[in-house]
Amino acid sequence: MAEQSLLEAIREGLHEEMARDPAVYMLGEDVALGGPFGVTAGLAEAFGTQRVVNTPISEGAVMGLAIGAAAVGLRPVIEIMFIDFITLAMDQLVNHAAKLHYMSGGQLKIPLTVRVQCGISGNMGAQHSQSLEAWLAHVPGLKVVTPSCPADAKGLIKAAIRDDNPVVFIEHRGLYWARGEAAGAGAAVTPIGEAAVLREGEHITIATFGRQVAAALEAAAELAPQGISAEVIDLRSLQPLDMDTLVESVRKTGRLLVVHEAVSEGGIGAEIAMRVQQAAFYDLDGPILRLAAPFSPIPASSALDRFFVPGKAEILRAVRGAFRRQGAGG
Amino acid sequence: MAEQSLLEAIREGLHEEMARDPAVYMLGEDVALGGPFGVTAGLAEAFGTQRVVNTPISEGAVMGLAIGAAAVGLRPVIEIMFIDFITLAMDQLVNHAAKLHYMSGGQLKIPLTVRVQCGISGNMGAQHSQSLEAWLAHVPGLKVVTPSCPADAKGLIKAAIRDDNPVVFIEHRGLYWARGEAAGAGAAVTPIGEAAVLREGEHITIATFGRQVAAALEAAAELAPQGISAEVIDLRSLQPLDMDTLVESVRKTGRLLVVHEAVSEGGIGAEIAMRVQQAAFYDLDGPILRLAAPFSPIPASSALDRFFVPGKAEILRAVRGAFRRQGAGG
Amino acid sequence: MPEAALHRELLARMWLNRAFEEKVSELYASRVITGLLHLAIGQEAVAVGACSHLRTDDWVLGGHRSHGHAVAKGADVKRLMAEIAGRATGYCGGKGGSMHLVAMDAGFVTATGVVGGQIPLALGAAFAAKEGGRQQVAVVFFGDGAGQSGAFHESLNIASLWRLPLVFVCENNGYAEFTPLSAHTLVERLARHAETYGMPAHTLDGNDLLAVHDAMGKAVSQARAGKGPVFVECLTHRMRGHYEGDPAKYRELSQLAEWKEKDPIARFARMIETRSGLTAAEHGAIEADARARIEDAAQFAIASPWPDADEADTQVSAGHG
Amino acid sequence: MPEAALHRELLARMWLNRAFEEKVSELYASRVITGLLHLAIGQEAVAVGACSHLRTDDWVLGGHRSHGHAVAKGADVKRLMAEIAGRATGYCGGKGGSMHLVAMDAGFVTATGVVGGQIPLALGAAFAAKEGGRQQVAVVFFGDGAGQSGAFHESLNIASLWRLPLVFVCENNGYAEFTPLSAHTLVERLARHAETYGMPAHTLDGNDLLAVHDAMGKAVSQARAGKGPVFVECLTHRMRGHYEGDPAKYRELSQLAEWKEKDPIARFARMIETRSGLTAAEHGAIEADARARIEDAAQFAIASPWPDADEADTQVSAGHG
Ligand SMILES: Cc1ncc(C[n+]2csc(CCOP(=O)(O)OP(=O)(O)O)c2C)c(N)n1
Ligand SMILES: Cc1ncc(C[n+]2csc(CCOP(=O)(O)OP(=O)(O)O)c2C)c(N)n1
Ligand SMILES: [Mg+2]
Ligand SMILES: [Mg+2]
Repeated sequence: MAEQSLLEAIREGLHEEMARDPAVYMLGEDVALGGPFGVTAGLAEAFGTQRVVNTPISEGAVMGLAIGAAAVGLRPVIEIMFIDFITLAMDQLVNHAAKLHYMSGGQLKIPLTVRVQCGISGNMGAQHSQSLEAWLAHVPGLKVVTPSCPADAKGLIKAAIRDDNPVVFIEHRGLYWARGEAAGAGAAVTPIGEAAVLREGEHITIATFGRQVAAALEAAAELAPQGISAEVIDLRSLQPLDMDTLVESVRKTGRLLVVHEAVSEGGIGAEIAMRVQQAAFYDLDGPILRLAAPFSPIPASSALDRFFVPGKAEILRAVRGAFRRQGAGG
Repeated sequence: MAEQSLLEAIREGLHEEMARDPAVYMLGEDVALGGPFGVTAGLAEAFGTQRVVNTPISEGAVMGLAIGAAAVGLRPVIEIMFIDFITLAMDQLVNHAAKLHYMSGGQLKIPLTVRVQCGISGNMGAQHSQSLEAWLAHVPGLKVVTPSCPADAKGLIKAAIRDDNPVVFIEHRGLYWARGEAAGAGAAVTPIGEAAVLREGEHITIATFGRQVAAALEAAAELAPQGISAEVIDLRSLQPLDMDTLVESVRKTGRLLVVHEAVSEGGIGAEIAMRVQQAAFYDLDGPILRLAAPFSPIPASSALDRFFVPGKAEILRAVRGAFRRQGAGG
Repeated sequence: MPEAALHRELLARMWLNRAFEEKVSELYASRVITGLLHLAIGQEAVAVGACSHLRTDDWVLGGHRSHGHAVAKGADVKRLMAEIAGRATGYCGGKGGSMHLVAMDAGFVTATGVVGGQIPLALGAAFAAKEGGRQQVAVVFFGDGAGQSGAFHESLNIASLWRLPLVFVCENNGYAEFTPLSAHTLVERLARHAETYGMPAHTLDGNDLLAVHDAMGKAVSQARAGKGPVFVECLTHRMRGHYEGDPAKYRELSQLAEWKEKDPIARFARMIETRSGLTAAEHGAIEADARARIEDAAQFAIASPWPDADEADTQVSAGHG
Repeated sequence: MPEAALHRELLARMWLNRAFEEKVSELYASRVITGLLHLAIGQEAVAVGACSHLRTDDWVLGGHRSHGHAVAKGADVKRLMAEIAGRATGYCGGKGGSMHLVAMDAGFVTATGVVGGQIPLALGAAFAAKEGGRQQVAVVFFGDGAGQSGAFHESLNIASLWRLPLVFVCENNGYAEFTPLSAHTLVERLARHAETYGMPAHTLDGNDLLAVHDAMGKAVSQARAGKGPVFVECLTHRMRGHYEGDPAKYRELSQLAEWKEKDPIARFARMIETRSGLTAAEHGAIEADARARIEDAAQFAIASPWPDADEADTQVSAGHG
């Protein structure tokens, strides 16, 4: 099995799409130099700085530019270096990219990909560590995807670029160098809107995405010999959510734990709880549980920020707690 | 009983706080001329244009200015004319206002009030009608309140201004001219974080806020003679949520319908569902229900936008549906 | 086109704009049209003068006060009127409305209700035009109030840096809502910002149709020739309130009277009476023709069906392309 | 202060900054300090020259590269070092870190990791200072990369319009991350934007401490006197990569060598050898003293406890005040 890092997989996907379609352009701060993490390294050499374009530090205008270009026929991929800075482009993304197809009665299409990097890693503090996917998933007209492994990274970036709608492609910085099976040259597109059941189980469903997928799989492996069989779902697509897969799983297991690195209140977990309990109320054996970062800004200190990253230990605790609680309260 | 409109109540609250504390300043587009709806009319005459300050159309910088001024001792009240335009100030609001107290280890306080107007009214279309409170409630360090009646409007704006944290005070445009009992001169502050039980009931809890409160009360009145006793809760504070009141109510009624004008997915209703089912799972007689705007941008046409405003009829349908479903499925 | 014919054509276009806006106002007063409407009566010379050099496949973008830009770009006035009236036959099926007009068949890419928001979008149209290599240009209309927005400044920089084929048309009507430009900036001429970037920039009398026409002719050729962006600031005046219903108490009546004198249509007509021999009868016919076309558009809109309830939340996402 | 003493004092302050940054770098290399660190080695003359005119109750704000601004404003180097090292004894209890320093006891209001974000915040400090009526001023530091952000432009406008007591200090080091200024704008001197607003604006050699000192002296007096904002653009150079760990391959080695020549500390020392009779021994003592103070700060930080786990999510909201 050929291996690659998630970062390499994204780069490969970008490369293939640029080669495939001359309407694909890259825009972002220092993208022609690879960007701070090297994701776009080599693209300018391959496709020229006409198509791989360094931009000034003007997130709002560059986002607008990409949207306007998409409206008249290009398929731009814009990089916002940290999701924290998407705050500077929210007007363009939310009031324009997401709404122009609708407001124009279908006259305009906005085939735009927004690559953006998120998460806690490297003790960067409150303004370089957020996970803001729930905002974006609350915006009709946007799609939101996030990969947990190289193969999905490549498949989803290709799907995002080929989609005729604005798609926000979220990359977790802590996963860039995580290795996994390579998708391979010209690999298939991963359809947007489909979750992946990575491990089947009987007693509880763990739904998560991004960096927490690995933690969930590890936890599930550790729980199995103890008689708790956990099903692990990688959501992959946060807007739209694959409710069919989720609900089917919870119907079977009767329990759900949602895990994310975004702060607890108002995260993706909340929406999942609303819809799963609506669809599978009578199949639930206990409350839907949420494991997430504390509702707080993220501290810079390495002594503190780790409490904001749900990992294997926290998942184990939450799952075990669920079964204990059942004994007591249920 | 003296009556006043919600708009007048806000104005009275602003007036009293400006009179009470010379550190209170108003900033916003045309605020010294009353703004487009007249909320701040008369304040410049009373307190001077030194303290009631018209600003350029620079939402981002004006938000930053207000935050910086708050950090060194003023208590600014900034008006963002439509919540749709808060997208232009999200960096300052989220990365700075909400985090500076925390990031400074408590050295800074940000006693900032952000007045912002929202909702569907007047067929203004997709960029002047949104309800984006769920974004703000997802941000640790921000408080979010919204009144449904004049007395709360005055009480909450005063509470917001006196609070040492950034508070977003959301005004529903469709309620500006709604009349109700006046709070009266110098009336009490309405504490942030406390919901109001406006009608007691036994069979279902309807939790809502802003414009949908009146619809919920009307629906409850219509349901009562039909043997369905609905408890109506006006959340008032969306961050923090008054979970005690909500959970206590649901423990009693066994059912919950959340109603909001924001689009369905990822709205406040989702967070409420997550937390109520966690706290009162074994008391629930049926799934928590959500009534909200369709997950779509808001159309301009008067023939379409009304389908985006949950009203009495929709609430009646949802409540009746809940009890029908119980008969069938539960 | 010989000059005399051109003059008559331009006059006709201004009348079409004026008639359109006056009809919108009338239909608003009678509640046939609802919503938040910003009319550009008094500013017609800018829209008409600017668009007179554009091909159908050139891109135009506008803002909250952009009915006239769409009309001048050649959009179908029936479908525009129907859109503003919220009807199913409107360009956007009633979903867009007054502030969000789109008429792609005429190259009117979009208007936006967010002050300044159209400027970055226009960079994108210009970027695509440049890459397309077919000598297309983009033109963006915005007001003086937008000149204090970050979007405006970030866009001037990028347009100049990348030599985009974009013409910035600032309609400086001296007011943002209820406050004069002097309350918003010390910079009296927004063109000065463009100069800082080395961009050719002109400030001119925007109520003088030929002045706009001439300046835009040069600007569009420069952009079309790949020589980069141009900034054209048109000093003008809206003869109505900020929005329909605004009593505009903040303006001095004398000021309004003075500007009525400068009404771009009457002024242009006076000028071409001598220069191109326009007769009163001809002028009357031109106006009447415009009003008739607009009356048709109004009747079309009024007779059009409302959008179906189940259209309310369709077209949120595009299907696969 | 007599000139000779002033010169020695300024030299000492530059050394304190240099020693601080070099120590941070050392502790980063040994993994005592982690995080995203942007050092200002080579830019000390700006921080020191600018802050030398400030009272403790004047406000300073900075960005991602602002250790030196806090040091120069007189913040306690121990608590700064501890903060950067993530310790409980740091100014922010470890919650802020390198990019979000706050030292209110010294009037250092805040740094921010969002490029350009500090500029609007500084408007607010200046607004409050003006209203307070105690002749306070605000000073904001930012880079050339921030000069293309909307926040920067919106802020220039407001500061000039409202005559805020604010000094804009642009540290133009010619690079934003890995790309030169020429890739970001055609405007070589950011001070030109300030001129458009009628703001007094100067571009000077930011590695010449006395040039900065003099210009800032005038700028601060003007602001303090209520005459409005001033813009001071300091051309300088960072002698390190964009962040610690950046190999800075994008820069030509010759360029770096040339700037080493211009090292603001060595240069100032050479100058005051003649002008104020600084001896090699004195200079050595000044440097040694700075290094000793910083070594103390480092030891303090290293010996300090880590913040308690239960501090992680406290101070999200302020209690009632
Ligand atoms: C970002 C934003 N802020 C505020 C508003 C409210 N608003 C609508 S029009 C307007 C004034 C615009 O002035 P100008 O750009 O000069 O255009 P004009 O109305 O004069 O044509 C304002 C403040 C808005 N639509 N968008
Ligand atoms: C809004 C925003 N966009 C991007 C970044 C990433 N970033 C950090 S520093 C930097 C370059 C800043 O350049 P400049 O303002 O010249 O400051 P310098 O690093 O040269 O001191 C960038 C792009 C950021 N922190 N904030
Ligand atoms: Mg105007
Ligand atoms: Mg720089």
